[in-house]
Amino acid sequence: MTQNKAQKNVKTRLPGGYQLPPFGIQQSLAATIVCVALWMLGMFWLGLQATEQWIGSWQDDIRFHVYLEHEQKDQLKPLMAKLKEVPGVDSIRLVQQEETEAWLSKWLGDSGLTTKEMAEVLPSVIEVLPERNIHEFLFTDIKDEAALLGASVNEEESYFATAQSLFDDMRLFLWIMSALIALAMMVIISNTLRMIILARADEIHLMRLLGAQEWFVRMPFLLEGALIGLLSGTLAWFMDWCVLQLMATWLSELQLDMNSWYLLPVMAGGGVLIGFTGAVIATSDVKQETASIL
Amino acid sequence: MTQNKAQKNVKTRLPGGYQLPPFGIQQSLAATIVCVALWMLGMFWLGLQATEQWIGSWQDDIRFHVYLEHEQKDQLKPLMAKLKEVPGVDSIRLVQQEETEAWLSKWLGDSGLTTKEMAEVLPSVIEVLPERNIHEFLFTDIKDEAALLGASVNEEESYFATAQSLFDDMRLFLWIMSALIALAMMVIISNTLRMIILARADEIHLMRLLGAQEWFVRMPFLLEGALIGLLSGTLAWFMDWCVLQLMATWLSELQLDMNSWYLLPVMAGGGVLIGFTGAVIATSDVKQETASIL
Amino acid sequence: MISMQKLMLRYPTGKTALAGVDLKVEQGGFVYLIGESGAGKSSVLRTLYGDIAPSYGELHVQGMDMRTITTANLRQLRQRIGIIFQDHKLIFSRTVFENVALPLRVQGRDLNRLLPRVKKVLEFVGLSEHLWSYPEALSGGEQQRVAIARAMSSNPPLILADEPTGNLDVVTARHILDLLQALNKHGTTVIIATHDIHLLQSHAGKIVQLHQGAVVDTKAS
Amino acid sequence: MISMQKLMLRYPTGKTALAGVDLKVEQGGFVYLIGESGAGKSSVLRTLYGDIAPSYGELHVQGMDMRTITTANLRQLRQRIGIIFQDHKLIFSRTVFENVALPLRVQGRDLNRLLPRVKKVLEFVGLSEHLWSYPEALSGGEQQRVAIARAMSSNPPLILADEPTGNLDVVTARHILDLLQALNKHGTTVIIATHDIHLLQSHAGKIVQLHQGAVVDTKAS
Ligand SMILES: Nc1ncnc2c1ncn2[C@@H]1O[C@H](COP(=O)(O)OP(=O)(O)OP(=O)(O)O)[C@@H](O)[C@H]1O
Ligand SMILES: Nc1ncnc2c1ncn2[C@@H]1O[C@H](COP(=O)(O)OP(=O)(O)OP(=O)(O)O)[C@@H](O)[C@H]1O
Ligand SMILES: [Mg+2]
Ligand SMILES: [Mg+2]
Repeated sequence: MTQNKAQKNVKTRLPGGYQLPPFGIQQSLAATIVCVALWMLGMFWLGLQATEQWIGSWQDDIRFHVYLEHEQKDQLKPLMAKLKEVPGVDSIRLVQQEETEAWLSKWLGDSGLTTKEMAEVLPSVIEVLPERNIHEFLFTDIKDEAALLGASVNEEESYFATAQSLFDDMRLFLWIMSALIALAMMVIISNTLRMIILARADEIHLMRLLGAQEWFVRMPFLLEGALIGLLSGTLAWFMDWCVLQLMATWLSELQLDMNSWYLLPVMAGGGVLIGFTGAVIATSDVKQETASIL
Repeated sequence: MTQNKAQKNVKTRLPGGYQLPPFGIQQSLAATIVCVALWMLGMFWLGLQATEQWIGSWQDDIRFHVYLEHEQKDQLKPLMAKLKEVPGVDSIRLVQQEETEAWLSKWLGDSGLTTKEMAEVLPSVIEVLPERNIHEFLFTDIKDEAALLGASVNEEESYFATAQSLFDDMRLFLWIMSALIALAMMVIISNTLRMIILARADEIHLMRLLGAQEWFVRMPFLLEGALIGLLSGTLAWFMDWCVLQLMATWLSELQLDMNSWYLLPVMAGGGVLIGFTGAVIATSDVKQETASIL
Repeated sequence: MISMQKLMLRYPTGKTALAGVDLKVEQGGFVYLIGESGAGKSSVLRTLYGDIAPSYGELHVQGMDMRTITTANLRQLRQRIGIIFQDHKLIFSRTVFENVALPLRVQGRDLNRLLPRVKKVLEFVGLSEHLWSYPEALSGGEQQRVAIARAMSSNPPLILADEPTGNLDVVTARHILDLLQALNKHGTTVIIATHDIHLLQSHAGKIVQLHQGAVVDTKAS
Repeated sequence: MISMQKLMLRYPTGKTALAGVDLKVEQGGFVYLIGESGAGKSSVLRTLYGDIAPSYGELHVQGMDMRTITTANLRQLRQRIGIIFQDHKLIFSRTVFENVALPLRVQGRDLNRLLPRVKKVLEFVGLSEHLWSYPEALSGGEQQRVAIARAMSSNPPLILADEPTGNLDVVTARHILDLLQALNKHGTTVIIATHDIHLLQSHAGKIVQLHQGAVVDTKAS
């Protein structure tokens, strides 16, 4: 072999002269699992972002309707006053007779039949506008208030109310899931490194017998853990980004403007953090293993 | 040590006198991953079963409504004849005037207003009963047929039609997913065994040098793969079963009677199959490794 | 029993370890392979049990042509050879008993006979009290003797010993050589690669001297 | 430099490997440890570099009490000891260069000096052409010489050699002993565990004979 190759062999090292362990089957497996998990996690967060935007887009349209029967028209004023005071209600509005007619006519399949006579006996309709953040019990509050004065509500509109609180639950759930997945990934990386350390136990023992410093023995594993995390995180983000590109037209149809860039540092950094922590956990065993020999 | 212990040490072996490799960290990790994957797969299949039962429970209630306006009453007979011929339609029925009235009255919030005069100008309503297996285009077919004769359909009922076909799609999707997950699990088990084989390469080489038969060298790994699969599958089924027990009251409220027992042989057997196949893949490398040495 | 003609061996690295070795060993022979470090002693032995295929030349072991031998035949051949490896090749995750019993297990011998047989060969090499130890808990010389016991456990008609006394003191080494010669008296062919020329003086045999991959001298001691 | 008093060593298995060893080695001494297989030679050496802690007795190495030594001091001590292990302990996944350079890397030596230094020690042991080989591609004796080269690479003031010539032919073994004696002339303390009593005749030194974990004889050859 030439002197050139010799020199190259000597120089391409980590600081401290340590060689990074070969990136073998075990590492690839761990990286793949972590990558897929982070990818799915990223998709969930992007999904949340999309849902948020989508809810935002129809949230302004959320109305509750309270019906007061024709015979109880005198209760209209007090009812409106009461509804206005329900916490979480932004404003209320009395729906015009013509509007009701148009609506009914539309519902009857545009049959063009004269609904005028009919509308005269229709109930009064009050439209209730909720505040932006709809709390869980708003619908029940309105319903109770209406019932007190003999009015009824459109039961089907209760779904609007629960959607918002469901969304908040989802966000919390996603945070918990993220933490759990991060933990699981940490365990996987840590286990992988533990296997590698086990396979190289002789080498580690030898280095200790030669008087190696702790960082000399552990550094390569810490670096490797961080590297696995970094690779997985970056690749996972890239996969998320690809999925977004694939759905681009569909998203723009829904008028959703997804921002995936903020996820890159989060996922890459998170990957590094997870991998490094996993490596720290794995290498903390190393000390215990040899402590008994000393 | 006593003769007793000695005898025990000699006897507790696999046929052929081979010792099963120790069930270490690598095997546990693989088993856990496979177990969780099979568990989730089992949950999906149980979910499908539940959905199937649930759909079955309201499928008999699926009706489509076609409205023909008052002025076009003369078209009623031909329309009914045409609708009857649409493929996938079981039977049709002309809704009685009183029924329509009752329905409208109910919809208007039981306001008790006299709808009689109103109903006289209402459209004729034809109720279309679909066959048990609703095909994807049934609703569009009915709609087209109705439109030809100036009638309209209740657009909101199109969801009923898509639900069934969605359900079929779901089943197909689940089959594909099952196959994919089985494949992934196979890869994981195979990789795990490959690692173990790598770590025990010296031992394998020694056994070959002593003239060991192929099955003597490979059997323990095949058994181990099958064992990992069996354990994972059984445990996964048990976890599914536990989940079902936890949801028991909720399920009985929905009048769903879930049968999880049929999954036990499927999951345990599937696990064994996956593990064994993975092991076969992993050990097939063993031959190639030493073939060059011969 | 063994005949080599113009045997050449070139390792994948390009190193020519054997450069035309001619060697004949009769059934029941007792042969020493000597030569400096790197002379090719281990390489000769490795070709005999088919661990490496010769690049050129003729090689017959127990009547089988090693260039054309089938896998099944090679397996059978190996089961009839007891090998003491230069690096011992003990399995550290198994007890001494398991290590020594491995050839018997590989050959599918009666499981009830394992323990008596293993005990007997361990007694030969003076390790009977280490039956259930793990190799790690043994001294270097004791490990070497476990490797020797393993080679003898299945009573093979041919024993290939690569530096069997490298880690043994003179007294133990003599004892091992006595043992091998006793086996040889009962018909076992023995080939020993060694650098311990003092052994040759006390234990007679045919001496084949290798130098840089070629036989340079053959004599009887 | 080294003083042992009533040193006892009991392995976790219950085996008493050393039963009260008294030994004194001066700076610049050249000591042979001899004794039958299992006498406790390796065990004595292992206590010297702190691989195992003695169960009882006094042990001072290079002025440090091995019973109370801190981890940091032990590290420093080990960096000043060159060890030739009985089982070589080569890293098979790294080249000969990396193996021999490992002590230098561990000690954080100037990376530019590694190659010349490694080349030089490999020349000493006659392996200069195997610089970029992997240990697997070396013969048993060559592997042993790589282990010897590694022990010398950082020029330590104390060399502990456990059977350094077990796999070497007489000529090479003599050469290695010459080398160790030359280092000894320049002040290096050398302790050699060996069973090769013929070496003692050609290369003078203090001889400590162990038997069943105790010193039975001390003389100069
Ligand atoms: N790790 C260990 N655990 C338990 N017992 C051990 C261990 N290492 C050695 N022994 C026992 O301690 C005794 C002394 O061992 P040691 O290795 O010191 O012998 P030695 O003089 O080096 O022998 P050899 O010349 O064969 O290498 C032996 O009987 C051996 O079985
Ligand atoms: N696997 C291998 N790949 C490449 N070269 C090898 C391999 N094994 C041995 N060699 C080389 O072949 C030559 C002969 O090696 P061999 O092991 O036969 O020597 P030996 O006579 O047994 O020496 P020793 O007494 O040191 O064990 C040596 O120069 C060695 O470097
Ligand atoms: Mg050799
Ligand atoms: Mg020893």
